[in-house]
Amino acid sequence: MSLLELKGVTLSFAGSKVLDGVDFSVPAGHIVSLIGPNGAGKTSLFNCITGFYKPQQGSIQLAGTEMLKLKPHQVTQLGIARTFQNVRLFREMTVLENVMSGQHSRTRAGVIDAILRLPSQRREEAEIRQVAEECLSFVGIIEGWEREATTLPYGWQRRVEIARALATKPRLLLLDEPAAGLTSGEKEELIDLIRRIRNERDVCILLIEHDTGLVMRLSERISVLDHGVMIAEGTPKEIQSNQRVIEAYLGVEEDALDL
Amino acid sequence: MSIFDIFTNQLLNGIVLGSFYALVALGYTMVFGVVKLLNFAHGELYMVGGFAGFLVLSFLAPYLGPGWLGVAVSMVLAMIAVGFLGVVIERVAYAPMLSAPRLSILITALAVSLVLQNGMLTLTKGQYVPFGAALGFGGIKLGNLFISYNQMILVGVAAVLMLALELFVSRTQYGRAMRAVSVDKDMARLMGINVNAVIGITFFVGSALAAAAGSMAGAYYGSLWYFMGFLIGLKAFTAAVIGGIGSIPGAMLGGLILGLLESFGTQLPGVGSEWKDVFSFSVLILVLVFKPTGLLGKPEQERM
Amino acid sequence: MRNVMKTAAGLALAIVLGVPAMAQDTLTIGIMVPTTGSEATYGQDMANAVNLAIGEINAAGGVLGKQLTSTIGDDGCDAQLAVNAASKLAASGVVGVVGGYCSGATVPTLKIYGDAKIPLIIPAANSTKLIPENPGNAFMINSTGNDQVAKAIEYFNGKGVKKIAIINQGDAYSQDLADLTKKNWEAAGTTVTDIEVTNKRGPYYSAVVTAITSANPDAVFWTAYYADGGLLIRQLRERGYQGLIAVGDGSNSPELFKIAGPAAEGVIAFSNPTAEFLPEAKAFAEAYQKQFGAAPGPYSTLSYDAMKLLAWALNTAGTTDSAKVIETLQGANFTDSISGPISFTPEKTLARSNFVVLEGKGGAWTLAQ
Amino acid sequence: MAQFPERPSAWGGLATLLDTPQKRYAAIAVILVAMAVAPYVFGSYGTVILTNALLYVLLALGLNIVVGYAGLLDLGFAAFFAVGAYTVGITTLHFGLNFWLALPLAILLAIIAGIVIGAPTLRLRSDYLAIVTLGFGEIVRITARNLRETGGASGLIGIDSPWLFGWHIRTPLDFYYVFCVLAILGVIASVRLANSRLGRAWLYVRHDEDAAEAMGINRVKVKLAAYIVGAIYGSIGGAFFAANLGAISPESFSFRQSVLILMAVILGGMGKIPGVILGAFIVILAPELLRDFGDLRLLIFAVGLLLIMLFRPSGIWPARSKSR
Repeated sequence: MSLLELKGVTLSFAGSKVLDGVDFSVPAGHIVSLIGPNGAGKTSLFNCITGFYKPQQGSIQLAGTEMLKLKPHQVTQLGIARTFQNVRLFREMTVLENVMSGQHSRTRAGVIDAILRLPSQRREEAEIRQVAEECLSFVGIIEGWEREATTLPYGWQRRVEIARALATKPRLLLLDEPAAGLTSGEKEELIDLIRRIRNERDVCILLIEHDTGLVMRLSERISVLDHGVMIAEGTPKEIQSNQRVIEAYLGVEEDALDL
Repeated sequence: MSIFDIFTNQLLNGIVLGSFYALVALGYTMVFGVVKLLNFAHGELYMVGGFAGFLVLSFLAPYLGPGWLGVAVSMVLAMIAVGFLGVVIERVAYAPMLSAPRLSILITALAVSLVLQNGMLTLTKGQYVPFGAALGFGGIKLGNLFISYNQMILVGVAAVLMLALELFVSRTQYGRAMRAVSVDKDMARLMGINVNAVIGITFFVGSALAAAAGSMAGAYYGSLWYFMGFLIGLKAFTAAVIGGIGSIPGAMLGGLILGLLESFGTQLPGVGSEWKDVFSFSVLILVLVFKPTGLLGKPEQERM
Repeated sequence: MRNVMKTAAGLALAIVLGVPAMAQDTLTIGIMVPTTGSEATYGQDMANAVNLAIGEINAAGGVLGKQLTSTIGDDGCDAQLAVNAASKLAASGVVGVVGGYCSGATVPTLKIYGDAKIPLIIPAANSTKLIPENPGNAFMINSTGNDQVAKAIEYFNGKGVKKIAIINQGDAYSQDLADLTKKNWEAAGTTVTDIEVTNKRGPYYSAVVTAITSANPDAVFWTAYYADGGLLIRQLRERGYQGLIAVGDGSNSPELFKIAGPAAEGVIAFSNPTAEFLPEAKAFAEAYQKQFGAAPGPYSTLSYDAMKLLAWALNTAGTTDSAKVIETLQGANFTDSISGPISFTPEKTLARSNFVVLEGKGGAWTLAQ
Repeated sequence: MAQFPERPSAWGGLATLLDTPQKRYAAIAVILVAMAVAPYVFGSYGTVILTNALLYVLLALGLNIVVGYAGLLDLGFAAFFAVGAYTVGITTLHFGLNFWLALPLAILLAIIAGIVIGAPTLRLRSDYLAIVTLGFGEIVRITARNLRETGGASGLIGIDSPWLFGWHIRTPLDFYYVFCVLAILGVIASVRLANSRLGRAWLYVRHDEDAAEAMGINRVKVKLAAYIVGAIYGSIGGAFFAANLGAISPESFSFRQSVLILMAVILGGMGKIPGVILGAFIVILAPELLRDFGDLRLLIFAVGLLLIMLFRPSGIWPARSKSR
């Protein structure tokens, strides 16, 4: 059974089609990668899934619930979390506060609770904190929680961002180029982390990545997007030998040479 | 007067008023377009422009007379003077602030406007100053509609200035540089554009237009006052936003629309002069609710 | 940082505490008028006149054998600032206060002067709403709106005016006057074609002018101040309005002619007696012009009289004890004033209307008829 | 990790200065005693302007939630101030309502006003929001000027001062203490909000709307909450303002007023409570201390303001603690 199911998703900006009838699915319990040359529309697809872009046509369902009309925060409430291509942590806020943001949609306390410090509010605060701490520990950040998040080394920031996404208690986690800018040692840790997220927390993973080695080792299924069209789908082995995929990548390289 | 006469009269009133608003709104919009700053001191530049025009005219009147020639020359000189004042204000008060939080620049702009306003209060002791122009009352009568030469010249000058600005921005090298800076400052810098010079020119032109409006208003209405910039600043800001802040044609359109709204609002039963500002502001809010970037504003960039 | 704050706090303390310390051989008069903000023009006129009077009083030997000095409390025509100003004046030991221009800003200060038992002479603010708030120490020497409206209606009736348009500026004074006029005018069975409100601070009256002329009234009554009134009159005449134009006492300044130019010819003003046309006030007008380089403003005469009245009351009471001074004022029959004799009703308003009708002729006000 | 800067909190570094409970209690005690004795030190005039400054502390704290926490530029804050003042004025004068019954009504109306103007417009970019709020402020002021119920331009006169358990809150000294209590409550509420789920959400939305939404935060709802809390502060301030002066008129709720409150927020240091308090004291006390300069005082004030902004663009209160 598929956790996420996209059918005929079409997105255009000012007349030009970025996504053209994309059919795509993420089977439950899998680690799936979305690859494709630059400008293929991978991040746009992420943005469609998470509600930031509104596709003109098609359907996007999470476990049978239609999400096409939902706003980003509603998508998150349904159980999809994401990271961003260029890390977007909240400036001027601590690591812990950053991760606490994930719990917002899972908690209730409002103005009056906060001003009166009702017992329920204090309990909830403790819970938010505890979840955040647990998520941070899970991604391997066990100290420096009071530091301003954007002052951390880059590799740490990536992990804080993943912890923040985990704090939303997702069913599906979208990672947008999680390995970009990481050292090879950090990449190994990342592979390990992603596997642990799936295995220990039962979260399905969909990632965009350019590092093909990492993708081949990690993914159980791979989908290939080129010029807004889904051109292949299969196991890493199948994709490696797929003629259209090779052409798509070679084609890009030729273009690159022309420059 | 018949309904038709009232209509044409208010149309004319709206156009004259709208020309003022548009001229002042242009400065707002240009500065916003280039440095993304709401220059709250802009209305005060209009006021200072009026006083500068008055000062020049009182020197020139013995030679050129207090008629249109004298007024025209003093307007041009006032524009140059206030243009430089605008540049100085930018250099002294805004340039050091460009990396500061945006709200801080806003307060700086408010502080500049208070300095200009209260400086003029001190200089004039709060008195109204008669402008001293003698423009006559002649005009053309078309049925029940009377258009004075003053009004014609005023609208004409405003139109010429706006046209010149449009040509300046679309046809000249400086104009292109200005547009480049407004789109992306860093990219413009990489392309070899002297961004500081462009910002300076923008302030010069914007302030000069405000001064033109100020001295024309002084000549046309006959008196000056240190507080006169406040309301028009507010109105011009409104006009710029209705049209889409950052858009030059938008400012012109916004100015005209606001002028017409006020004129017809004054005449409308149930609105009247009592409620006309409420009427205009309500229209403004409605416009923004349905067209969040103003009438001619560029649609907001795709998020992410 | 801490040190800076300490210094600042110390400085603040020093300034606040430093105020009441003053020499014993002078008496201080408080002047509460707006000298900043949109009404600064009128406030300056009033403060000038009070200071002119003080100069003359001092030259003539002062009050109770002491010289007078003045301190200005700027109320900015704003209730909050007025309360601050009044508190400061009250705390700085003034023997009396002359002031009150904006009715709205004057009202909340009455309580403060009342609690401090300081005699207050109000030369300008004349809203009828001041009367019930008066704790008993405030005296209004400007006729109230009722008197002015009575005069105006009498005049309009005499001229056979049937339809009238009233224009105010949306402030307490001009709106009060406009509303009173409308009420009394309609009670007499005549019509008000139009009530218009213009923005202060904006010279753009063309739309209002069209709205007025399209209703074709016999007379236009401007109830607000001269600066904007001058502009309106200009635009009315420029757009070909032929009927009668009348203005209230806020527009009785000769400055009106500078702004309106020839358009002010034949304009009627209902006014408290101003300086220029009163023979006995000629000296005042000249002295004022000489000292301040401008003609007196609409409330300069009354402010001058208010100061003279206060000095008289202090001298007559023979003490600065406020209860005695207030008692003296209540029983005053003060004739040494240029705007006519001053005595008070039990409500502490002027006992008789001193309104006159003026007409603009040759760039100056003259008595009408 | 101590060498890394701590992020600026609502306390703006005060927490590191007062790092032990003893120091904190001592500071609180000093402040409370200072507040209690101030009227006797500064005299009646000092009491009046301190009361005024405390009112502005309350208003600025409210606007700080909108501007400093949620990052929404509001140029029409005086409108909520007016709603509070006029509700109390009209209901006590025309309907003979008790002040303490009028107060919740004022808060309710401010909430409604906040929703009516905020709901359709909070999606707008901040510059557009600025003009919408400015327009709204003017609409409220002009409406107050034109309606008969609000007393027109003369406003309402003779608003009764309230009784509290047999205590007639009447003299300037009474009101000084009332405003002390209000300001303290305002500070407590502000701090508690800043350290709550909602307070963090305001910061998330202010720093990165997209990331905040991706974390499941409904940005419109969160902004609206900030707007409403700000409105409540404003209307409470307005209600007590009306009771204190006994007379209100539309001029007290002009654009100038909104600007003054905004200045207090930004001048001291947006988002930082000690900064906001400092800002409120400056905008009120500075012109008063400069009174002896007559009509020059606003010019001096404006030049001073300009210099402060040029030399401390992020506000007077230090952005970060000194201990690094």
